[in-house]
Amino acid sequence: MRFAAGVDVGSTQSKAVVVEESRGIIGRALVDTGANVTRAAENAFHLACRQSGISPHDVGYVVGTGYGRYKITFGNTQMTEISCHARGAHYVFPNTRTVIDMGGQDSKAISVGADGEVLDFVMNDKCAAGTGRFLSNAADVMGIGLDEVGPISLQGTRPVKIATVCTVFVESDILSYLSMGKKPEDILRGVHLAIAKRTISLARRVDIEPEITMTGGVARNSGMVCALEEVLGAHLQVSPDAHFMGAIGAALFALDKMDQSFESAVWRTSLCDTLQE
Amino acid sequence: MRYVAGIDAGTGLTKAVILATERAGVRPVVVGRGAAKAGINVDRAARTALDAALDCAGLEMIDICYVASTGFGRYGVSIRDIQITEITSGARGAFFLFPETTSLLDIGSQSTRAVSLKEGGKVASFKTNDKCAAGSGSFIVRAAKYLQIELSEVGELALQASSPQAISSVCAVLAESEIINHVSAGVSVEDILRGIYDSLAERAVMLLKRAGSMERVTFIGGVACQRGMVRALEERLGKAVNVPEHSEYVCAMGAALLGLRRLDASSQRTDAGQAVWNSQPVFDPKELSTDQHR
Amino acid sequence: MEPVKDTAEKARGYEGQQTGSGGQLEIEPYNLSPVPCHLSPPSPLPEEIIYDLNFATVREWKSGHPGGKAIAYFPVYAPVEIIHACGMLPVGLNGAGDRLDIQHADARFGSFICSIVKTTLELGLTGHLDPFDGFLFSSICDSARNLCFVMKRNFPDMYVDFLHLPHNPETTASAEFLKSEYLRLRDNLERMGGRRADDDALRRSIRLYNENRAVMRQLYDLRQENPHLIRASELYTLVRAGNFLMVEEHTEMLWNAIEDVAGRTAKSRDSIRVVIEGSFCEQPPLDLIRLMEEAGCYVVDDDFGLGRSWINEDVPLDEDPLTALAESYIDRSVYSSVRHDFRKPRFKGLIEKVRQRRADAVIFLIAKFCEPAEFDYVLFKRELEREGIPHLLLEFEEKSFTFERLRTEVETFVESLLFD
Amino acid sequence: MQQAGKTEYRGGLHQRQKELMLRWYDRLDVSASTGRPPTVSMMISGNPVELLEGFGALPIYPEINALQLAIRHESLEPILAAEEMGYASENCAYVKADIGAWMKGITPTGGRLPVPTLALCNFVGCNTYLKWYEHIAALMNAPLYTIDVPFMREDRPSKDDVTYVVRQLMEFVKKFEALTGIKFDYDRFKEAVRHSNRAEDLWSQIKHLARKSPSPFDAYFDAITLMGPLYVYRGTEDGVDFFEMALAEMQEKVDSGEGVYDTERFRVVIEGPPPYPFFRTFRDMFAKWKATAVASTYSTVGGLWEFGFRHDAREPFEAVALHMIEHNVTNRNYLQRYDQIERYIEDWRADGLIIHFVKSCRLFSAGQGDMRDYFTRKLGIPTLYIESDLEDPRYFSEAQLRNRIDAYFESLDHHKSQAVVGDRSREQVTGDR
Ligand SMILES: Nc1ncnc2c1ncn2[C@@H]1O[C@H](COP(=O)(O)OP(=O)(O)O)[C@@H](O)[C@H]1O
Ligand SMILES: Nc1ncnc2c1ncn2[C@@H]1O[C@H](COP(=O)(O)OP(=O)(O)O)[C@@H](O)[C@H]1O
Ligand code: SF4
Ligand code: SF4
Ligand code: SF4
Repeated sequence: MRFAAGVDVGSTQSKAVVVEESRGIIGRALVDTGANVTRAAENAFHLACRQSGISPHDVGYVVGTGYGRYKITFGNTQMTEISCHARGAHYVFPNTRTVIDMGGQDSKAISVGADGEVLDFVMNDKCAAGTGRFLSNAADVMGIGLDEVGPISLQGTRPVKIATVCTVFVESDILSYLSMGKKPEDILRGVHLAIAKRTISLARRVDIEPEITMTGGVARNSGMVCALEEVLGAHLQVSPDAHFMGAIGAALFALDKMDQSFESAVWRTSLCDTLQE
Repeated sequence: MRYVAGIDAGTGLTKAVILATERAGVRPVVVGRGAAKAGINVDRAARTALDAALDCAGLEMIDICYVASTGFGRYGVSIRDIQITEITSGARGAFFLFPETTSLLDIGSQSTRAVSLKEGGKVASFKTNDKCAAGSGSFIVRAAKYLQIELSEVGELALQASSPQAISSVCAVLAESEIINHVSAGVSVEDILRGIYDSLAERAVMLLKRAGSMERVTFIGGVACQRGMVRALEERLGKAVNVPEHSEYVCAMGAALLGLRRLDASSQRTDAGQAVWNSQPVFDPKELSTDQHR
Repeated sequence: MEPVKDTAEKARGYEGQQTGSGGQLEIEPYNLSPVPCHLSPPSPLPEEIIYDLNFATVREWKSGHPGGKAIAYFPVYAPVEIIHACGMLPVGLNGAGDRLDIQHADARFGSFICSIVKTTLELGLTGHLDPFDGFLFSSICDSARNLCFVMKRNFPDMYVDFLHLPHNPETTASAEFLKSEYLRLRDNLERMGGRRADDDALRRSIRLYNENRAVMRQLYDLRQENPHLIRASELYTLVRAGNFLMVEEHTEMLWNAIEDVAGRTAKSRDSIRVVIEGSFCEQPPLDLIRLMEEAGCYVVDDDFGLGRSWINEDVPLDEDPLTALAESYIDRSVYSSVRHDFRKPRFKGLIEKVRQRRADAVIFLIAKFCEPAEFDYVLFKRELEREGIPHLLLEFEEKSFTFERLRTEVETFVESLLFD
Repeated sequence: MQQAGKTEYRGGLHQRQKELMLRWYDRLDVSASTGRPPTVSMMISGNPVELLEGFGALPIYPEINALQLAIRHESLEPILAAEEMGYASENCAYVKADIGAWMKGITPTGGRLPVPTLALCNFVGCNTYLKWYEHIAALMNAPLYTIDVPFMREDRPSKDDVTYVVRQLMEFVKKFEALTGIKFDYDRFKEAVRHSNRAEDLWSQIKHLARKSPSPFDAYFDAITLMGPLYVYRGTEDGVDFFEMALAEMQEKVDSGEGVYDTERFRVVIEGPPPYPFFRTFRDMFAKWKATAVASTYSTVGGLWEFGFRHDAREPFEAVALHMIEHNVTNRNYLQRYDQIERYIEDWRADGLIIHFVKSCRLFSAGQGDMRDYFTRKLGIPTLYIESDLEDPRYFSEAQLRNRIDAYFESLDHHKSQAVVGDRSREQVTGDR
């Protein structure tokens, strides 16, 4: 039995997933990225192996992805997180045509083909506005746990308007709303809607076609999912593994790499070409 | 003896200063200082800070003749007699402490302001970073949190840098990942911090240039108490800058000074130019802008 | 369409709010006496008209003029007289203020592009511009120009036209060229179903607009003398309303306003007198204009939406009308950052304005990413500093609605001029 | 055979280009101290350089100055200097770099640049030009003349448009005669137009060689090297010689089947100016994937010749006017640009389109999102949209760009591998030609 793994080193959290030859996920792990990227990647990988009950030596191939992918010293190769998220989402929801990924520092929308290949994608700019970081910040300012912001926001009935998109400035917006006596749930709902609008207007640059799958850490935030659905007027698929989607995709690519029976020889050759550089 | 209070309701901290003066024309002195974390309730933070300042001065609320508020939450301080912007009050405060000041740099937690002064500590022109929080104090707070060092140590640590590492990201938030890169590349914490200060100093100097002169710079605000930043700024400017002790209280003091003038003016004379500050309606930000859509 | 109700509600919100925030000013909230015009009673306030994204006034005009066409023009320097003479309703596009969330247009126009360009496209993409039969753009800036052709692609069935306004007034060829351009416009409009705009029709329209501009000038002069009697936000909405009404109706509305203002009494506040510069195209939120007054500014002149009032004097009636119009653009038009005349630098125009209106200071109120205005600021600044005129630069976006930072800046500016 | 790592073409041609450009800067340096020859500062887009030949005058191109600074990583300082003067961070960074450099006395070669005898604002499409020249005139104290060129608002220019421009060209000639006391030499002008005609023809042939697989050069990165002589020397014999040499070299490469990389994996069309401050880095991102740009819109800012236009010496003024009005990408409307790109993709057989959104240049960028929409949704062409700036290094985020470019080629690779399995033979054949 051989195994493959994908490690997604994000700006905030590092994720690792181990798959077996039959493409089943047998282990996953999540650690905070922190200051030492390489160590975080290793930790995530080792934890995932431990959870799978295998030794890291049993893993035949490791694909790294995420913003810190070049820092993964033990990996065999790297792929961009765009390809990986598309692949992962397609694996979990085979009818996926659009992926909306919201992570700690960036959000992206990917249009996916029938085989899980990337047709088109967009990403946000060099600014933390409207990303997961925005939410963690809002949570900090209001003294609420990150797990709670989503559920609380769902109780908001009269969302406030948030004009600032700057992650730092939003703090003072929130403070002034609080001092005006606005309810925390209305403020949070406002924050969520503001990000949702921003994200969707970015996502509209690609064809948004059903089914739409949401991936990335922010998918764990039920309030955000709901806000996105509201703005988009469409249903979003969210897997409990949403956070691991990039790592899953990477693991699948790793499996392809090992798997001799993979049909498209050309695809693999070209992949090898990429690897050589 | 008359006592006047100035309250600076900032985004990070609320600061209060009490000034005492014998009679008009005599240089007032600071008799009390107090601060409180600015929280959700601006008014409460203001009261807490003022109480602390009163304690420090050994006074009671009843002794205070006049309260001037300033800062981001100036309209939220209910006990105010007048509100003044932090730019005007910062300029007055800096001028009071260093009469030779030609320009003022105020770096707070979210905003950076450069002011050029004219005679009497009046504002000639100013620039603020209104588009983006890049280059403000929260940059450092975040970095400190990330590097797991105490905020109060940051400034000293940076002084020990040997080969500063530049931080190119403009965004306070995104700079984190750059910092991570440096850490994992084995760059020392000192060098990283110094790099951060260098990039903040660069932006600050840019702002100063845009505001006008840079001859005698007085540097105030919470970030001014970090020596590493002062050093970085001085190197970039190529000359020494004035940094008052208790730099974060300068705006509150400036407000108190202006409040005092107001008090003098209203008790001694009433000419039209001054009366405006009485007749001008006090607007509450609550009534404006944001609320109307509901 | 979904946003319809929402907007109406918002418009009412504004109405209620006018007294709310202005409650502490000495001025009574301004009320128009019912205007005996063709609008169904009760006639809407100018404020409702200008922020109505469903263009009720346009729809009404069209239902009153079966077969009549409405042409929307992108803010500035549009030859409304020609459109009017073709029997069409010229309507100035204002963008959408903060009444519309940009959902689609951001994707078409990326970062670093001003808001009005995006909201205009957004209005189109969300069907708000359906009452119109055509769009007219002109060579004011790169963003607006590209918008024209993006609109053309997205609305292939619409009449979309682009006017090239000459940038070289030094040559006599420019008036001739502009005339040829106006002729082309006239013919195009005629082809799409307009009336034949012969010289008589053109003269009739010019006369009506001459009168309209004259009243507008009178109002501005009145305000300059009595800034405490008429608020900037009030005058603003009054003038802006002209973008959406038939010219006769608007002139009447203005006459009524003049009468109304003459009857007012109020004590004047100690504020600084400022000229506002740079808001010729994208419009600042009304609350921002109010905020400036509240912070202690009397606006004594502005270039808000040059849209209608862009010709300084009467267009002569005794010449060939299209030549007269073309020459008026070249020799009689109000300067702005998007009109180029190297014979007389813009900063001279600004200094003149300051002197003539006895202003204390200039506030540049510039739309974010409005490149023409941002460029001009450099030379304006240089000149104002030479002349010792205080100035302040503020940036806004039409869709912004919190102004904490701007408030601080305006207040500081006022404090720096008033305190001591 | 070129190595994969070796991405920039360096040969005799490159050497010659350098010589020509240095000679031009040297002559400008001389003019700065002697006032001879007279100089005209003007914009690249639709430049009427032939007219200057009639005076023996030299062009100054502020755009070339600005881009030289950027390539040498020296653009930030002047940009900051300009921002101190009050320019906004969003203003066109070319203008800021040029003006900042002027104020600080920085020049691309270290030599001097003269105050132009005349600042000629040839307004061809970009409204920023008008501002730029207004500022040049005000800050350098140079006389100013504007040639107002009507925008391509209909498919073809009208007679009125042409007359209008021709009249202004004549007025410019009179004005320059008055300024310099030099009589305009009509015959020399005609001669220059004839040279231009020839140089343009060669240039166009070179561009058409990129239709071959593999393309002998990169029509974005390499073409930029050839663009300097095209603007400065087009109307001269040197220019004609240069392009003859260029064509011969390219033809040779085609004959030997030599491409930019050992194998040409992708053919793309690039829209928008390059990020000059990171020119190398940016190029390497494409080199990694062995992707060759077979056509680019940026290489047509000065003139669009590959679809047939040539200066016609029989009606030289009209020819110059037509060039300014119709045959350069900046004065053509957006929809015409869509057409141009479409033709490139079809006729130059490209796999995809890359749109480089330049933040501070609205002429190129305003509406590129719509362009992207058109190409992906209407035409189904894989399109990548990336943002940075052509002059301001602060807007370049290497990691982000690399990420996007990698992801784009990862997916293009997949596209191709699907499509090409049965189609390999075609590439082989064309490649051998
Ligand atoms: N339990 C949670 N509930 C809600 N949001 C969460 C939770 N955990 C993480 N997040 C969000 O996910 C983000 C991190 O997402 P991730 O996809 O890991 O980003 P990256 O790949 O950049 O590290 C955080 O910024 C946070 O906003
Ligand atoms: N004890 C401390 N040591 C060093 N720096 C501090 C300390 N406390 C606050 N700061 C810095 O001062 C900033 C707050 O400055 P301040 O002028 O109070 O801002 P504001 O007026 O916006 O609240 C913080 O962001 C932090 O960078
Ligand atoms: S500080 Fe704010 S506006 Fe600036 S880049 Fe960061 S998130 Fe964006
Ligand atoms: S606001 Fe400025 S940049 Fe925008 S369309 Fe108007 S003139 Fe052009
Ligand atoms: S805006 Fe673009 S086309 Fe215009 S001058 Fe700047 S870089 Fe050139």
